[in-house]
Amino acid sequence: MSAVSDFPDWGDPNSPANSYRLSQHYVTETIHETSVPNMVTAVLADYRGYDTMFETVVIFTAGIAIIGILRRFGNDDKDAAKPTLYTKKPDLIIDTTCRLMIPIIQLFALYVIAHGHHSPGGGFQGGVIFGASFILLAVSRDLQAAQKWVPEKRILNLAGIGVLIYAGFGLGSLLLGQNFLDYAILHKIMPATPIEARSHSMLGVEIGVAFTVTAIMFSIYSNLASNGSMKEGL
Amino acid sequence: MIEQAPALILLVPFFVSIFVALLGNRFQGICFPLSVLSLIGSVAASVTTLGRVINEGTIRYRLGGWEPPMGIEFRIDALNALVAVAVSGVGLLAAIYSKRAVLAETPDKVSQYYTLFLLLITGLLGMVITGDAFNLYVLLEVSALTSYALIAMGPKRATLAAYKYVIIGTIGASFYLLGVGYLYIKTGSLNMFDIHEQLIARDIFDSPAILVAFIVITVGVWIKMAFFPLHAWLPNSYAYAPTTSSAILGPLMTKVMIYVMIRLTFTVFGSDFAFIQLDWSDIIVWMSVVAILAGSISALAQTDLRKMLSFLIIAEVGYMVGGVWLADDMGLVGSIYHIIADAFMTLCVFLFAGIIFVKTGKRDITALDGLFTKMPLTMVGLLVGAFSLIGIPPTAGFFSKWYLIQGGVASGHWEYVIALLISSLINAVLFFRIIEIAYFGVKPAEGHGHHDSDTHESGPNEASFSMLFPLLATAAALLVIGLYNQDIVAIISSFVSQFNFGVIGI
Amino acid sequence: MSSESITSFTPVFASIVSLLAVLPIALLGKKPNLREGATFVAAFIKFGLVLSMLPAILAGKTIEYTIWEIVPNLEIAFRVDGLGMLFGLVASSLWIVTSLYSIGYMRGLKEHSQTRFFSFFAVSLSATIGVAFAANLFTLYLFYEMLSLATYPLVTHHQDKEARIGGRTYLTYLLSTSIGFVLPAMIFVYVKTGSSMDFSSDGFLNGHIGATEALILLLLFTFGFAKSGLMPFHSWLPGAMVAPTPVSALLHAVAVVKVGVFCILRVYTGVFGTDFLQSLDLGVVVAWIAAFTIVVSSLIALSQDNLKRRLAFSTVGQLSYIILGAALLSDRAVTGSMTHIAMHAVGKITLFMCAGAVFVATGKKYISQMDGLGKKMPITFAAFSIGALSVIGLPPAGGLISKFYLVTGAMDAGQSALLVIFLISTILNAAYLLPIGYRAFFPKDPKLAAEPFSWKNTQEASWQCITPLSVTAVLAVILFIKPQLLLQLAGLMVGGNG
Amino acid sequence: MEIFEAISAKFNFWIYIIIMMIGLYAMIAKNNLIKKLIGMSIFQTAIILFYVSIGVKDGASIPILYHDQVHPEHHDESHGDHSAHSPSTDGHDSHAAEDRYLPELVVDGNDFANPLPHVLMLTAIVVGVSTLGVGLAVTQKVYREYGSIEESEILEMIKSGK
Amino acid sequence: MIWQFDLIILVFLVITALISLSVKDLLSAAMIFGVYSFLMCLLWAGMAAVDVAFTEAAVGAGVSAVFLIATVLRTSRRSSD
Repeated sequence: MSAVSDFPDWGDPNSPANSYRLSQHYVTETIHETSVPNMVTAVLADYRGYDTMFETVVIFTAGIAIIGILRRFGNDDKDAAKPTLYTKKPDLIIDTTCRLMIPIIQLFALYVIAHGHHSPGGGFQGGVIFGASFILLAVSRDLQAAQKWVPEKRILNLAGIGVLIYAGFGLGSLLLGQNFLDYAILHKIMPATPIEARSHSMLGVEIGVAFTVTAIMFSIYSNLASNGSMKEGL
Repeated sequence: MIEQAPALILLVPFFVSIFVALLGNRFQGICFPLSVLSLIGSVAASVTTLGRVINEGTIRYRLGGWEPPMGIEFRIDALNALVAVAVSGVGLLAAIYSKRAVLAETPDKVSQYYTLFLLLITGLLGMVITGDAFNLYVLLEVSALTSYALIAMGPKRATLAAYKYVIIGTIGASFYLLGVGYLYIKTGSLNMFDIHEQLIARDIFDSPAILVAFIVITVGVWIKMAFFPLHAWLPNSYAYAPTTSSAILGPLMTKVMIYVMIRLTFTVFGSDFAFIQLDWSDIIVWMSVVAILAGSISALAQTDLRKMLSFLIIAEVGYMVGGVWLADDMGLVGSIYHIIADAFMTLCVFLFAGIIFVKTGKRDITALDGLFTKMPLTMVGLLVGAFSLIGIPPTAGFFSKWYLIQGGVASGHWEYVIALLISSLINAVLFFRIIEIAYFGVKPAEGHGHHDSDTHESGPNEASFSMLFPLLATAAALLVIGLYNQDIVAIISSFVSQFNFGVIGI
Repeated sequence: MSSESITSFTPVFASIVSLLAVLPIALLGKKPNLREGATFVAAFIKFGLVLSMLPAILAGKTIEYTIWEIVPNLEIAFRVDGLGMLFGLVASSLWIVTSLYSIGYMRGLKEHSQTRFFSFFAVSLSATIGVAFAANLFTLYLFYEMLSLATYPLVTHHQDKEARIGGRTYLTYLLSTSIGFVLPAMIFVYVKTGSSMDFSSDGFLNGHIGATEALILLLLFTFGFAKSGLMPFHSWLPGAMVAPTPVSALLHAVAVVKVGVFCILRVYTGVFGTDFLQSLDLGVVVAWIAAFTIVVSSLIALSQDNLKRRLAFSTVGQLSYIILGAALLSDRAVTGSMTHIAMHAVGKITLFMCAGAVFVATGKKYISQMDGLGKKMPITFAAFSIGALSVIGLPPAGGLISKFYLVTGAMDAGQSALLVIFLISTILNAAYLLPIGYRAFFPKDPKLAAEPFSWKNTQEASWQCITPLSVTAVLAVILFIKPQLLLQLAGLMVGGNG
Repeated sequence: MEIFEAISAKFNFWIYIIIMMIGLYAMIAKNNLIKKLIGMSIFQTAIILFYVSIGVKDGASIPILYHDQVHPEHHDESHGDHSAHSPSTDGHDSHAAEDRYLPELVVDGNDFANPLPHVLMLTAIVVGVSTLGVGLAVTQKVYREYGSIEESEILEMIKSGK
Repeated sequence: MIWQFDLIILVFLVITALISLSVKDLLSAAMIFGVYSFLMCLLWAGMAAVDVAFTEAAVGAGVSAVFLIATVLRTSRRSSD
């Protein structure tokens, strides 16, 4: 099959890398250096912020890529594959439930984004949930209904702005004379100490991530569900 | 700003790509100038960085201001700086070429195209300059996703090729990720240089996990660079993609992966581990010999121009992998020099193929009928590229072969030398077939024809300036790289000389 | 040999002047007279430049110029010494003659794409002079490849099927041997010595390699420079005769093939060193290959009816004389082979130009059709006879001198067996060349023989065709009478280790 | 019993290999394009599982800190050990020790799971879903062009010269 | 972590992975893939990787499955293997 099946006797997986100073440092020093209790968020958005920026870019890329691959502008729907399980009948129960659920989901998503410093979650998870709320809307009604909220142009703008927010924080620190993404320097333009500036910046960055993820998740869904025509969903 | 030049190398195209995505739909006209400007900025930044590296030695740029290995750093030495210049330069030329070609091939997705294009360059540049093993994976995926899309934007056949590429590319990238995981489990670090230090400090080179990590990473990278038995995805993808996409993917994707291989082999694992402890160079050189021959011979069987070129890429990958594994100074120098030279010469021939496709709508080499009279300047561009691929002085291709063969001779790998020569000859056959068709026409007149005048019907009918300029600029670049090879090699050898191979050629 | 050397840009300029001439030639494409004027100007400048270096060379100095160190320790450099001078003189002087001739030929036949023709002609000359004045193996190789490529459009000038096949053979042989043999051999030398590969009068390989390696290298170089037409890599030469005659004349009797043998001579004397080869007794191997080529090609030539093909095979044989001489390694043999470059060049170019003149004037290509033509084209065939005499090695033409040196050189080297070869081949040469001239003047057909000769009946080709071939015929005679200059130049090279 | 111990201590890793092989097998051997993509996702999650398993520590909590988790008795050595690795101090005086946030708080490294693999895997999941999305888009386009998502059928069509 | 639970979940993981790859109905395959992701999420939550688990719940069990279903409905539901 491939090289993996020829694994030699896989020796010593049980010696964890956890003792190395790297992870120790993350665990023990995060709070001091960034004032963020959730180490995962801190490492994600600060120590390895550059990675995360490109993680956002990956999402963004995927969105653009799918538009590039699938999207059909204009009206050439002739060869569009019709969904095989397509019914238009609206269902009262589903409709009502969704109507109730969606605001709650969105509220929860906002909480997840904002509270990522202290509890599990953050921009990415929140963004996915937020995006899922629109997807739910599109599934329960149809794509048009959801498009009213977030038309395609706005999706793209949102996604781009999200990445820009993230990168803007980096650029800000670069313009202030420090290295890219060195948030601490942002305290000069923020009412906070350098360490708190890191924390605040992380929040900002998370919001940027959330923007992008929300927009792109919905964009991917609507492209996939409408086979690129953006007209009728499932 | 000079301090920030390393970051600007990729930030400029990155930011602009987002602006293009935001504004491109409304103002289609700005996509092209913005992209070109940003790539000019990127070239400038990478050249500045190269200058600094030459003067000051390795540059370390801490992102987020964190001390490595806590944070991610760029670590730029002579090798990356050089490759970054090549990548951004090739990107710039391909971008200029795109102007008309995009309008011709994917007219309704201009802004998407440029966004993806710039993100691809961003990803590739990021891979080149980063010093963090995991960050490399992320950027690998950025460039992979963009390249899937760039290929899938093509016509019918391209979609299936793109699908295969998605699957195989993901396997490759995942293998790489897995290997990094193995390294992490053993060393606890993700910074490439720190991993190496940890490997030494803990003295765990004997551990099977490290061995597996090495194998998995190498295989993953080989898949991504289409090294011979793992190359199945490449020919169709590059042959059927839009010409603009193959003009950028063909030259850069495989070359950057070769850079990654060199970087990982030497910086992370160290030459002692790779060459002395494992002692696999014989096997791998033989594999590369097979790759070279297989690539060249498959290329001979093609009549589709771009497919033929795609197989040539596979052969060229064989050159470079073999060159690295010769375990010889000159071989390594040759490989690195070939990364740069080959990036430009592949660009040259792919641009040519693109121009032909856009102008004639044919993919076949019969499209070249009588081209010397119809498009003389285009043919000049091709000639330089072809001579370079064949290895005729003073083009860059000759000198890379010169160094590679020198490495082969010095390390006693005669099979490699012979394979290189055979492949050069096959390239000669391939390109003179093209040149013949272009020169004589598909069906030359019988007997002594063509007296009395220049009988070819139409006068010159050149491609537009925005297509021709990059082609000729690439051709010029090939000559410059060839003539100034000594300076480039001097830069490379400042990198290579850190590793003590037996033979010191310089 | 005098170690004194002068640094001067002249050799570089001598080489590139024709390259620079390409620009005006291409630009003036619409005005044939001006275009050919440019060619002439370049040709004369080139000849003048080469000539201007002659006194210094004769005084035992060398002229050097380094352009560029392109690979570590390896520069593109020029150096003019006796051998280079000799070859440079031959090539540049014959360019003038051939230019005139090609004007007559191309216009006479109203060939197409004349601008391209003259441009590449000039490029080829640049490469030839570059080879002549190359200071090291690398520069030599560079110009060698350039010559192969620049002559391709000339060979395939007709752009028809025949030209395509001929051109394909041409490039296949030349490129595959140079990339396949010379390049690895050169890199091997470079790796082994780590030096700049500068030619030196007693070679630089001595002490770096063993006997087996030396043998392999020797064979790689000898066969690699396939322009020399040594069997079994000779078949491009007859194939390339599809080219227009001026091309055949200059390039395939003079520039290209002579570049091949010149390279081999250079490698023997400059890279291996005659002493080194002698000590390993390697010359004999090559000598016998060359001897074999001489006999076989002469036999083949005998059976050819197409005049140009016959001449082509004759060239193959004559070139092997030069290689043979070089392989014998005795001083006199080497001198002989060097002078033979010039002697054969002058003789053979005359023959080719005559063949071309016949074709222009009458459209005849085959020897069997030329019965009695001598009465219609007396000058042409007179020149042809002189050229033939020179090639065979009979007085009063220059070929005798070089053959004399070759034969005595063979005796010096103690290879008496080779004398037989010389004897046989001379007879064969005479057998395939003399009848042409003879039958042109004294046809078998009594009807033709009976025709009275009168100047009014002549049908010579245009003056541009006739003048050059007369000049070269006269030159062949002059070289017989006054060969001192050539011998002196050759002596400069050999004297060093004699 | 020893063997059992050995297996149970590592069974995470064994199972990750099994799952990975399942995924790889599906990617290579399955005929249906969507099945291949499912295989791809399984393959990627297997690798994620592997990474997450690296970060596990016996008895460690989730890597989120609360202010009541203070261990003042460890203050000295812990602090001394790690201050060397605080962010680079050249250029930012603000990072000097006295400016540290909550300087009295000392964290014991063994109380929390290793956050780094988690971070990496967040990224990997994102990459995974992006790849899946792109893969699905390509699949839809293949279906649009060929009317089938069975690889063998499509290859048939290409062979028969369409 | 209680390794017995761990083991049970892991075994279920393998089973769901196999099922989702072997059912002929692609819609079911997509659903079972969702189950697989959810199990994976449980497992990670058990390993103290809450953030990862959270993400996997949202992405793997949620969005990925939706994407798959969307595609299945837009193409063909039957699979030959």
